[in-house]
Amino acid sequence: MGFIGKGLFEGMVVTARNFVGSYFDKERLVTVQYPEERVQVPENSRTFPFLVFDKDSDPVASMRCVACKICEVECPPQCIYIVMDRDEKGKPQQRPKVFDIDISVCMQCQICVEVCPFDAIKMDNNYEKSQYGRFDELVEHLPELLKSNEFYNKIKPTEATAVDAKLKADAEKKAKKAAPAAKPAATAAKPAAPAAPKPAPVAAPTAKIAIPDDAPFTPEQRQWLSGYLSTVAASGVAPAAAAPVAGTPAAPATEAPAGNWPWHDPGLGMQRRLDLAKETPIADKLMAAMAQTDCHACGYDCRGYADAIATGAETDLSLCLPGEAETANMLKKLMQEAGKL
Amino acid sequence: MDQVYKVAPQLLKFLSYLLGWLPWIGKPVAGFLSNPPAWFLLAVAIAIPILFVVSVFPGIFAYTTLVERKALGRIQNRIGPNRVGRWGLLQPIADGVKLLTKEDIVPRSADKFVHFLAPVIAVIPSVLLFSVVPVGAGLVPVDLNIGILFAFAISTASVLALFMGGWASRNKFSLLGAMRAVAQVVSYEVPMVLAAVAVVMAAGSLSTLAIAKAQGGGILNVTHWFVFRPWGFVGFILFTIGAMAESARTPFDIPEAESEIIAGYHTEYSGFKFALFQLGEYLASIAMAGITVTMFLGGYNGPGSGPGILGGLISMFWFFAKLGGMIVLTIWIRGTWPRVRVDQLMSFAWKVLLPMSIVNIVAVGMWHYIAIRPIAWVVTTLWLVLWFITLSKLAASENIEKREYRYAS
Amino acid sequence: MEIAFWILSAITVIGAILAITMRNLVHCVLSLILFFLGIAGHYLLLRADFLFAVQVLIYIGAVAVLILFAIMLTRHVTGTEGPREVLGGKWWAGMGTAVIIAGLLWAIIRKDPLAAMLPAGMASTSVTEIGRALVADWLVPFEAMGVLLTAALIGAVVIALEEVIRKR
Amino acid sequence: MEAIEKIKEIAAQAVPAAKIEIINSTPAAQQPALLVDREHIYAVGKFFKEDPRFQMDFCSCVTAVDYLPKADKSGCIEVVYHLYSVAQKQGPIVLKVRAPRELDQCRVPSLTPLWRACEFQEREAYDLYGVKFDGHPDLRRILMWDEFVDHPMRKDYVPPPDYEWEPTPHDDTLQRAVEEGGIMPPTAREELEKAKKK
Amino acid sequence: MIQPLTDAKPYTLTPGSNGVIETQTLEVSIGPQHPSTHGVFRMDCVLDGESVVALKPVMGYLHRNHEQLAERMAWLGSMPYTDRLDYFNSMTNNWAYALAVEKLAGIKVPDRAEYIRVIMAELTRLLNHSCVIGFMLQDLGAWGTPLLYAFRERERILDLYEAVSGSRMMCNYMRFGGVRVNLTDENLATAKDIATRFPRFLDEFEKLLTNNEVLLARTQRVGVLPKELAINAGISGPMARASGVDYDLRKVDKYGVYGRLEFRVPLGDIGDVYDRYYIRVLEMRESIKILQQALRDIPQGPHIAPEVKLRNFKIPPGDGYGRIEGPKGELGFYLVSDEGGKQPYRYHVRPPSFINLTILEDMCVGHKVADVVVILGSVDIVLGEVDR
Repeated sequence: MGFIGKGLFEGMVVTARNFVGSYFDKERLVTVQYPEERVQVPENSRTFPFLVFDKDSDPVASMRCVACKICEVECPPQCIYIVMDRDEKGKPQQRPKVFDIDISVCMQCQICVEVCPFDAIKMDNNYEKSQYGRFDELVEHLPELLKSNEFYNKIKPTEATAVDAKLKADAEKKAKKAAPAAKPAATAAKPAAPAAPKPAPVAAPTAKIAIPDDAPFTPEQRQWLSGYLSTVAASGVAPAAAAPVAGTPAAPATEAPAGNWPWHDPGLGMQRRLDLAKETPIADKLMAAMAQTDCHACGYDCRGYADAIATGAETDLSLCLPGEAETANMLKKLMQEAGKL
Repeated sequence: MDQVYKVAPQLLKFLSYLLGWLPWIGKPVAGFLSNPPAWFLLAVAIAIPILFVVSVFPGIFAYTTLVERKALGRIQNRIGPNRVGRWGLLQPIADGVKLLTKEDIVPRSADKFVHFLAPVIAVIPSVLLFSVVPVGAGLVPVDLNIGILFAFAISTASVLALFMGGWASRNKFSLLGAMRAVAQVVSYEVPMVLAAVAVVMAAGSLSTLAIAKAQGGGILNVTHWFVFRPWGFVGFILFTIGAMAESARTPFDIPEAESEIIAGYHTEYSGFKFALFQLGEYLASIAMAGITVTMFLGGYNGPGSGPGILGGLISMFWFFAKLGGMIVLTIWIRGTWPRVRVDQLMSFAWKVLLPMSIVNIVAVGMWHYIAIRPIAWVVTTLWLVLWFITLSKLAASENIEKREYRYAS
Repeated sequence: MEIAFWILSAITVIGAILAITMRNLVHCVLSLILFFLGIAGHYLLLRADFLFAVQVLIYIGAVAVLILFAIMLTRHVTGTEGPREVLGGKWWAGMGTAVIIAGLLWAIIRKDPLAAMLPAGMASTSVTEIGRALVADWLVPFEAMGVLLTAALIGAVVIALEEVIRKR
Repeated sequence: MEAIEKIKEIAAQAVPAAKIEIINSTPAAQQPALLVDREHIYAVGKFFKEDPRFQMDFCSCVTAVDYLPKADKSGCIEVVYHLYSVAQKQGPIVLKVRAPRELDQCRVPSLTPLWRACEFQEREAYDLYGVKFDGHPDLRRILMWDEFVDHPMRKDYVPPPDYEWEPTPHDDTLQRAVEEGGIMPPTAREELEKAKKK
Repeated sequence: MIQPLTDAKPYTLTPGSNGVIETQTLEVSIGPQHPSTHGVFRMDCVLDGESVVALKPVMGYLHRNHEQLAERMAWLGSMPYTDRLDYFNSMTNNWAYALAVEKLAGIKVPDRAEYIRVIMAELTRLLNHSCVIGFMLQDLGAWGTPLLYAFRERERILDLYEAVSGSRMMCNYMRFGGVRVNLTDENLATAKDIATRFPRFLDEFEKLLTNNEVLLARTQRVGVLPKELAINAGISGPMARASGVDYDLRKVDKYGVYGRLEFRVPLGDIGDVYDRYYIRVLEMRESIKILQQALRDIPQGPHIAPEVKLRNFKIPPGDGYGRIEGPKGELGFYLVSDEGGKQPYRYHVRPPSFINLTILEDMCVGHKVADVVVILGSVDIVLGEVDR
């Protein structure tokens, strides 16, 4: 120790050294002049989610999202809102019609990315999202959300390469599997892989499109949706893409009207759905065991998959991705009960 | 003022020469200026120092804030203001415009008149202080023969503004700030005045100009500065501490301690009234630095300073350079030290500073009566060092202990 | 000079009147400070520089601030609006006192003008003269005053301490 | 630390009147608890704190759990204390005490006199669950504001219609916001009402 | 016996009893908007002059019913919300929650994941302690200089966090059974670099502060917390250890791989603000040691237990309490799983900064108002965690 004031003096030496150091030592002056200078963000850096599509020529058709709503369910702050696209008959298409992310609510946790079975949603690293408004300006809709796979490869090369490799491997596997399974008539017509191009949107223009009553919408949303769909259909925006893309099946075999399946609601729990389907034939029970997202992760919609299993056309019971093991186990159990396994 | 009075006719003649070219009014004005009546000369002689004080020192204030922000930034490894103009040079102007255009908020329950008066009163004493600060050889706005005393008298008046602001705001934090300010300023006045007494004894005059003059000569006009005497060095430190406390600078900024009582007495001020408070505070701080320079750091004396135009300019340079040095010192301290507590502040003033300043006066006496310089050096130094050690031990024993730490087995 | 005198006098008188008529105690003290300032200005007019500085230093810087400090610690500072009734109904007593003092002063000054009482040169070289007078000519009274004030100070501390001790 | 059965035995010997039951945690967690009746929780707590074998001087965590009535059993509010010993570096002993869900009967003795650590945590349990702790020195709301009426962590709590408008129309909250007068920008309200009329 | 209790009585702040205070006291509400309450926190102080005679902490301004949010979503869904509890130390919050869930579900964490967790937790401790000292000095009036030095170093740690987890503060990095992404060699090198660089920063920091007379005078014998009260009031973390309570969960519970790492637990004797400051400095030095060991010993292997599912994660019915030694103290999660077990039936956080506030009044009474903010700063609270 020494005299009183020594510590004070030493402190002043430290600050003086920092004062001088800040002019010469980059280690000491960590500040950057933001708008002119930017720090390179690390590859892992995440801000808000975006949706990946594969082909620049047709982002909507080539988007990977199948509107399975897993992210919507899992999102902790519930900032995602998805409406599945449907054709004029109310048959679900494999893509979202509405995909909104409220970035004022989103907390950038990337749980949606982790739970997505299709690698369709990824995290962006653009942090400059300030807007002049508090409300609609902060909701991102499908057009803003869609980003190309190239973009994804650009911002996160390592991760995107791995994802691409995985998708390719999956597609090949699916293709291999589909080939031997092509014998039964019912499956042959079904789409082969989730990565394959999606069915084209609505074909013939119709005057009025009614949203089925059991669709998971509030009356208001339903009203709006049907109005919107009608106008879209009437104005003939969609039909251009009506020509079938290679591999696109004709309408699925089960053309039963999309209705009268009270359990067809992803919001219900498994038990509740099975209860609703208690007195129905085995196909309906099987259907009720599924996740009801019509996500086509299995290659069918829920109805189709159930019918396929019931008829024996499909033997793999673990294809329902959104339902995961819960559905798989239940399917197994139901099949056992029905004595088909 | 006397000096200005002497040069005023020349100045006016020069001005008349310049204005003579103007059409219409040029001739009569030039005639008037080249041969001015006595009252006009007097008015000019009064006006010039006033204009000088009112224009130069607020300018220094404005750029002090910029330098402070820049320096604090660099001390804290930041860049500091750099958006308005190159190196942020226009920042003070932007600040001024911002403060001028801000809404002036007066609390509903405030004492409106006193609330309004306080910032005004805050500025007046601070400006008046500059009237006795010699800025160059023989250049002092008013050479009062009680210059130092005048400065102290005026600076105490500034506490009134703090009190009025704090009391009229009807805010508890303001009131606490005002109470702290009053207690602090009143107690630090004492050691400060006593530290100045030492200088006055040595210089034999209360006039600031005379004190500055007394420190001239020696090698390069430097060696006779009072700070290079044992008593002067101690006095310098005492006075600097006192001045910092008086103008509420860190580490004595407890009247406006932002982490404790928001902003103290000016919590409820906004816009230009707030700016006036800041102006008054900074001006007082700068003026106190100027007086410190005058009393201890040789004032305007420095290599090359002296009478005449060139010497005068050099002396002004030295004065402002030293003033800048003092300002930088306060900024540096502000960037380094924590704030003391209000009771520690008081006990420091009364238990350390006051005895030390009295001891210092005795040291000046010794210096005066011991004719042989080397002996005087040794004796006064010993005397001061002994007292310093004793007092610091006493002060430290109250608050500070050395600790050892153990580890769990 | 004449004008300055009148202005300062007006300030002084107005300050004095306000100091006793204001409702709000703080306003009273602020008016008192105005009054002190006026007096200080008069000193300056009389070329008594030292006295001016002392007036400002002690009366404004210390006395008034002390009063304010004391007021700040009390509860009821503000009264109702409007001027206060000084002395109640006994205004005549005040007037009488004022008249008597004015008369006495007039009588004294008339008999023996102040200018004549001052030693020559006193007014200009104030500091040195005062200093010499205090520590040479009038050393003993000066020191006695010092001792007296110190004793008063200690007494005040003792009284205050007693309060503190009693509280504990 | 002894096995929970042993601890229960010791505690039962020390406070003979107390009714003590063992409640199991999840199989993996291995933190069985002692359910003590309301009348004797204080005595049992005091015993664990002072007994040299346990010296549970550190009350780590206090909280309440709301069990709604089910078909087979009635509901209750359960207050859980996690006790540890700093002196002997052992623990936890988990004490549970149950009170009826009805607000006027929902009271248990406070353990704040034993452990200061309970002071704020019991206040929190009171605030969020409405458990009144008898003998608590300063039982006020702590997280909710003083004027708040209900106890928001109860399982049957219904939040008031002070919904702040949130742009994503992903559920019926938006509908509710319109009907119940939640906070939303006027433009949004107009649009919604227009859509409703349509 | 159940004593009848009158309803929650409105509290009054009349201090003392039998006329101890005679002069007029001043009731000052420090906060909720105040520069040094570290957020929206309020202290109702009764002042006698400048001395505090009574003080009541008032909180809840940031209350968002975190627990109920968690009870309405799946187990994983709360993980990002734990980041927001103590937003300085999201890594340790993640760990505490993951640890509690793993305890309930009986998940075995792979070795590498445990080491990664230790590295992240100790980095968090460095970050938190240095910043807390900075904030405390800010409260002491040092104009943010120590704080910004601490921020300068924190920047490097946050850069590592971003490179690893994708986010600087809201890491959301731990998962049940491990961590979300594996550490690359590059990340490990950065961590090593931080571990070698940090002692130099600490030396500079100490030179600036430890012997500073103003700091010593302001902090010694201020806000003394006696050992017995510290234990009884459930005080944990550096605050308890500054009072001499030998209780470090890293040593007591030996969770993770702390049992394999060598470090010491510094203890103070007096329990004043200075002790709390210096214990943190010493803890940082120990943390660096742990970091170096962990970086040396980290094995190769999986970073997450492969059997743990991301979605439809279920826990058998029952309850359990898991806790870790967070930088601020014992951070625990009490979880109850119901039938079904897809989401927590009860989710309770034991926040250290909330419980450490219990004795705020005891520490502050008798000191000056300027000390109150310093004592509060030395308690080290984050309002996100206090109010939840």
